[in-house]
Amino acid sequence: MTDVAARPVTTIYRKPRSETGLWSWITTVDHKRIGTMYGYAAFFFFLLGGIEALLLRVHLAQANSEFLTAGAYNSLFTMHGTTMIFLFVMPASAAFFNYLLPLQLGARDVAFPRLNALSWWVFFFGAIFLYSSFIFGTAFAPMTPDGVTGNIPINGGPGAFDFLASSPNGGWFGYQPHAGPFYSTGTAMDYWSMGLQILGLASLISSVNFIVTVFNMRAKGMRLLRMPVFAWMTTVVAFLMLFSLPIIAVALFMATFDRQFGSTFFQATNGGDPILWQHLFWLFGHPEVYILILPAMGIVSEVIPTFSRKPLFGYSAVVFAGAAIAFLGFGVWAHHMFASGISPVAQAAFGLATMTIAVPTGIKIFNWLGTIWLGKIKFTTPMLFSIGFVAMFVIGGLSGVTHAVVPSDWQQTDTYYIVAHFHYVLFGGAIFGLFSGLYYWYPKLRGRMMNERLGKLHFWLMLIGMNLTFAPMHWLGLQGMVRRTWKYPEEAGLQTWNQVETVGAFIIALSILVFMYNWWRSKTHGEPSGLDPWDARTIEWMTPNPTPEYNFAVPPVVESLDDFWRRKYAEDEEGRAVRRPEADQVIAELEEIGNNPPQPIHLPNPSYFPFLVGLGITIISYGIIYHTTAWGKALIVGGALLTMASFIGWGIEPLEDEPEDHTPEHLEPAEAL
Amino acid sequence: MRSRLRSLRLAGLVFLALALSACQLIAPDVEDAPLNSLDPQGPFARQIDSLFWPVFWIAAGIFVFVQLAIIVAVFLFRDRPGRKEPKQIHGNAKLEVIWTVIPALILATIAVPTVRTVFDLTECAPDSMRIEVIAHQWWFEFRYSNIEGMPAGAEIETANTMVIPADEEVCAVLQSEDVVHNFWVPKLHGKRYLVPGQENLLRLQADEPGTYYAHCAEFCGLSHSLMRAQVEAVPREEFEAWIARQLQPAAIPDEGTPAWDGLQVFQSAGCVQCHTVDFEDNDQNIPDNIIPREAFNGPNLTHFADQYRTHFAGAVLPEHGEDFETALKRWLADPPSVKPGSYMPDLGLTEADIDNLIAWLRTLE
Amino acid sequence: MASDSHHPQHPSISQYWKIAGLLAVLTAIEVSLFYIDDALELGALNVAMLLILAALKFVIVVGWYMHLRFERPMLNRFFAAGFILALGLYGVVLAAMGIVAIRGS
Amino acid sequence: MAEAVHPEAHGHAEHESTGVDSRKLGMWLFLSSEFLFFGALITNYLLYSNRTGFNIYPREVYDIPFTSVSSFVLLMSSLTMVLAHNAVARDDQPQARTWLFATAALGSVFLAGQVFEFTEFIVHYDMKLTTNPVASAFYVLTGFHGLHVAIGVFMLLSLWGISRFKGRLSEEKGMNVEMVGLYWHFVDIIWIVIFTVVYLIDAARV
Ligand code: HEA
Ligand code: HEA
Ligand code: HEC
Ligand code: CUA
Ligand SMILES: [Cu+2]
Repeated sequence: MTDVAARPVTTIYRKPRSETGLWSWITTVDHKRIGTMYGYAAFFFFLLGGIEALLLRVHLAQANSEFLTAGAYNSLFTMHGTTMIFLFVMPASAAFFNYLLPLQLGARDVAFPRLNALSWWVFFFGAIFLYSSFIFGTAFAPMTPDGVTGNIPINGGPGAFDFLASSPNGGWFGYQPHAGPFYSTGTAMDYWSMGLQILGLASLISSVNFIVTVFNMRAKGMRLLRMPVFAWMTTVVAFLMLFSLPIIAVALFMATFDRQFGSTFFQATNGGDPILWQHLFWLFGHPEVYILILPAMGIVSEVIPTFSRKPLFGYSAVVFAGAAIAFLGFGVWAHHMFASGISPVAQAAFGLATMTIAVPTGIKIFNWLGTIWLGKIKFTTPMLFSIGFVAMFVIGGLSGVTHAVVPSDWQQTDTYYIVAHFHYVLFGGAIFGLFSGLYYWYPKLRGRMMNERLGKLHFWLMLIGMNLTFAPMHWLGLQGMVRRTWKYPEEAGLQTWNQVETVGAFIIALSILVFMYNWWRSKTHGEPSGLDPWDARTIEWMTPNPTPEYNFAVPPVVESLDDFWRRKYAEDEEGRAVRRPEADQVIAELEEIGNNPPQPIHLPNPSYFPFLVGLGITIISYGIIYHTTAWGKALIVGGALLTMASFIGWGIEPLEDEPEDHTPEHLEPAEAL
Repeated sequence: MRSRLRSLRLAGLVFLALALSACQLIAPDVEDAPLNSLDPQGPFARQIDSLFWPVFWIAAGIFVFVQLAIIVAVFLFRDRPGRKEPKQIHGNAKLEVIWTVIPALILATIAVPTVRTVFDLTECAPDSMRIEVIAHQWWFEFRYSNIEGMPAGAEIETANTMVIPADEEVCAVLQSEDVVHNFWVPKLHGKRYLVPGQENLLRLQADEPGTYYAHCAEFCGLSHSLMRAQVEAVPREEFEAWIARQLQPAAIPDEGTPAWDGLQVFQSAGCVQCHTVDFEDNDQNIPDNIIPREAFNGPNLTHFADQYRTHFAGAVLPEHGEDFETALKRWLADPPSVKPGSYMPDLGLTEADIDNLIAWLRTLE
Repeated sequence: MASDSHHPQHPSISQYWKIAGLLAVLTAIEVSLFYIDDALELGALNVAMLLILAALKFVIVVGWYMHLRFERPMLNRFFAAGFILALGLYGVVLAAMGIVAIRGS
Repeated sequence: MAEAVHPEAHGHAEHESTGVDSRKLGMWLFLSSEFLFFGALITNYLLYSNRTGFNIYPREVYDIPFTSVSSFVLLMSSLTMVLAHNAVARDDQPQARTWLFATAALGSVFLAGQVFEFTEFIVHYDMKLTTNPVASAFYVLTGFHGLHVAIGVFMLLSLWGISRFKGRLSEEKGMNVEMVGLYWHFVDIIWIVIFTVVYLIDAARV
């Protein structure tokens, strides 16, 4: 090693053409930059989705409330659910995948850097497309009795914010035929179905990319069963996306054909079957919820061992449990349809299948408990969030099991009891996990630490706030509060707990403000982190912080699970960790070499084609919505030409300049198409 | 010291969460929570209830176990001065087996009664009385035909109020005219979708006479939250009397009365486009339901003022504390302002028209 | 890793032609089965035979033209995973939806 | 800890990878997800074609001899595709170019056949996309397959264009013949399934 370090450092690495400024972000193919963009976009949409939720909560604080119009209310919960799931949790997970996967594998980038940029840009334009419905969308009252569409603007009834009612309003699962051409006239639901289509494409592309990265880009010695659990969960999620997104794509195409081109797949008036939509949607929708939770579980599986100063208990059990959850997750979709009139045989079978998922999930929970047990627990902010995750997720998981008891679900379905269930797994689960990851890996992004006191304030406010918000929902649901309800009557006796929930929601909002302040302040005021601020276990911490553009100056060679820890710690005869005498020197050297690569490093060239393809696809989508007009047709043709031209450009453009000297092949990202 | 404080706080919080959930359980039952699903009033709802609670307590047990484990671990194994580095334990195969098998066994225990109850509660008893429930945006219609005491071919239609005999199984035949709705009478049974183009069955039975509230539970558009209904369970004799009454056509009021004027408004203002009223034989040939029924159908008003029909317009009016008359006025003046998106338009009636209409509607007993 | 090292095992040009011939024959049998069925009313047997023939063509194209036979088993597994998953899931959907009572239109 | 910067990592040391070209692995993964895509469309068709009461069913209007011919054309395009790939592997550039073009041409013939078929159904039998869900399912299923063929033709022609422009095709970088070939054969096997399950079997049942 000394010989390498002693080598004179000549050229560093080939620089992308523009290093800073807007253009560099538009053309970047660096997985870390892409991850960062995903992260900021996701957080921005979290704020939007959160503000939508706050409006809902303000409205619901009163029985018979007329704070929002019915139209605005429907749009807000639709956009809240859609935003949180497709524009927040999924891209936030994608941010972590992008930033961390290559680092955890010891790779220089993902397998297809330009496709990676394409995923991001398609996502970005899809999100803008969906939200542009607030401006361009229209929602009209249902058809008048004589079958003529009145194009009467929606009468939202009394209340404010009616202008918001022009955005999608069919609920996040867009049940047909309500979301179809006859009952959701106007373009609002077109924006929804086309928007999700674009977003799905983005995730499909990235799923292929991540799987190939995992199978082909691992550093020397990084066998599959030496990968960090987060990398494993990334793989599992990528497979879930790979196989579930095509299903929703077909469902959305069919819905679009119904809405745009007059087919009647789901319109009962002409022999269509609305139940088919439900099957197709939930065939995707249930795997989707595991797409949302497994990344968070991966994060927690990294954080808990680090701060317990013990290896993850039952590593392979945790990994296999994750795979089992994903596999079983494909076979339970109809538990969202227990009340739809499917046969009792199907109901019983899907009920049982659903219950089985509790087993692998339990395995994970108990292994995390096994990890902290006998550990030496350090209560840092990330650790608090991870423990909070375990505590809160279990609540949501257990209420999930009560839904799996089919007859109980006949009472619970479509009530706030369900809303309670999924906010516990999504907020108590996914969001706690994601925040845990943000605090944990912040140093990798900035080279500084986030403030611990503010972090803890954030945690406690959020924990209190979320329990105040979502725990009473169990009770309200059982008391008969129906979901998606614009008004509930005074005599229903639901108001008190609704008010508690609203207070809780604002406490959550406060906690988010604390977080934002902390994030912003730590950029300049945070303590410098050094290379290994947490005494971490996995190899992504073997690069300097903030992470250099080329990740590893010298690719690591891995000998075991938790390889970084192994380099720092040995075990005494009792099995206790003992810090190796040379540990500090190892870190110092990593820092030194990490910042001064001994060899020139080739990085893929930036490219603007991913941006253009994303743009082209989005233009086509606008065109399809307005395809009956001349300019709509022009948009389709223009968008298609732009897309095809960009693809040809992409095909011709070299990924890298011709190499002057040899780079190790397995570090070189491959490229397709 | 500080870390101890911190873990105390964590423990406290977890307890707070626990307490909160417990609170929910012991919170006094809101007397008038009309849709309380924890208050079964018939055999089917009761069977669900008695399945739910054991499962709930099992879940509660697991909840307490996990949270306690967290609290204990956090307390015992927090980092304090002098604590040695932990042993690097990588796992334990025996434990893995234990915490795979025990949950599996618990679930198997839950699964058996689940499956049994599903099959128990699905099929209507073959001899049960069938009542059609037809969902419209945003009201429920109930149709009776082929019922004991009804002549062949006769049909009774009511809106928003379903009258059933108490202590007898009724089989609701669920259909939809437009989008997917979800019929829910929490005190009598769980939910079932009403899907256009498909028939679903739901068994209903109330132990005692009484009013049981219903709500549409599937999101079905602008006024989904205002799509409610009530199920009126009455003793057998009263049910038969009610059927007999429903078979009577509406009387034509005497000329010159406000009710007569109201009838004239009903015909001239366009109400007859959508509403049906079955009049006794009359030589005036009052037209009704001009838009074909298959295309569009409003509530049948023949027995609008029936004694059981205490609410109307999707059973949202009259609202809490409001009297029937005021509510009806409000409705006729501008339906969409009460129920956003309502298909019944604001017909621009004058106040006098409305008063007369109400006078007439009140005669439709 | 741009080019794999399995080329030597790949079929030769003449084999490719022979395979094409085989595929053509199978297709011809399929189409004639369709007409034979018109005459003989084979029913389920006919369906079974058609499915077997389609499966054969499928396997031949995937195995030889797409060289899956000569690739690492991993590719085979990924590919089969999608196929089997699709068969299973959609089979269940069709079964579940066939049982639902339809009011006819 | 010398392993951290193992000098050998710069050489061609064994490393943890499948040994399959990344592009190829990615293509196979994508294709396997396509089963779920076409599976949903086929399911949709099967579901509605087994429902009673529609005024017209696609199986009543199929022209089996015609479709058999165009199926045969598509099948044979797989042969030309594999010959193109073989030629590239042998570095016989002119032959590769010829076979690529032949494949694109056969694909276009198939597409033309589909256009003809659709027009026939619409004009002669008045079976339109909007007629009923079976008809819609038929058009959407075969239409999406056609779209896949069209994209394939576009890629084949791009390759052909690049090879004319640059004088040679390289398997090393960027889009290559093997990848397009995999895609092309896949589109072919999907048609094998459609032809049997949608055309022959359903029609046989009438
Ligand atoms: C992150 C997302 C997420 C996750 C992880 C889950 C996890 C689970 N969900 Fe949930 N679910 C949603 C998100 C999620 N869900 C959403 C968004 C909806 C609503 C969609 C909509 O309608 O809008 C929904 C709806 C939903 C329904 C439909 C309800 C209805 O509409 O009628 C059902 C029914 O079975 C269900 C069940 C389950 C089950 C059994 C699990 C299991 O995976 C949970 C397993 C976990 C545990 C059980 C806890 C830990 C285990 C142990 C400690 C071991 C011991 C335990 C036992 C022996 C029981 N969920
Ligand atoms: C990951 C998913 C996720 C998350 C995180 C949340 C978070 C929240 N949700 Fe959730 N919710 C869903 C997913 C999610 N939800 C889904 C899928 C549905 C179903 C939709 C449907 O039925 O179709 C739903 C439905 C739903 C309903 C039911 C609506 C109905 O049925 O009528 C309610 C009601 O209270 C609600 C409330 C909340 C609240 C209060 C939060 C809070 O936790 C939000 C907290 C966040 C913030 C408060 C943001 C911070 C904002 C600021 C700090 C403001 C400052 C900003 C600036 C200065 C720019 N949600
Ligand atoms: C275009 C159709 C239409 C016209 C015209 C119309 N109605 Fe209605 N009416 C409806 C519909 C639909 C409902 C059910 C509304 C709901 O509950 O959401 C209804 C409900 C009612 C109800 C309440 C019935 C119940 O039991 O819930 C009354 C009373 C009523 N209408 C009276 C009238 C009168 C009087 C007129 C004329 C002045 C009239 N309607 C004109 C469609 C119409
Ligand atoms: Cu009807 Cu909700
Ligand atoms: Cu689910």
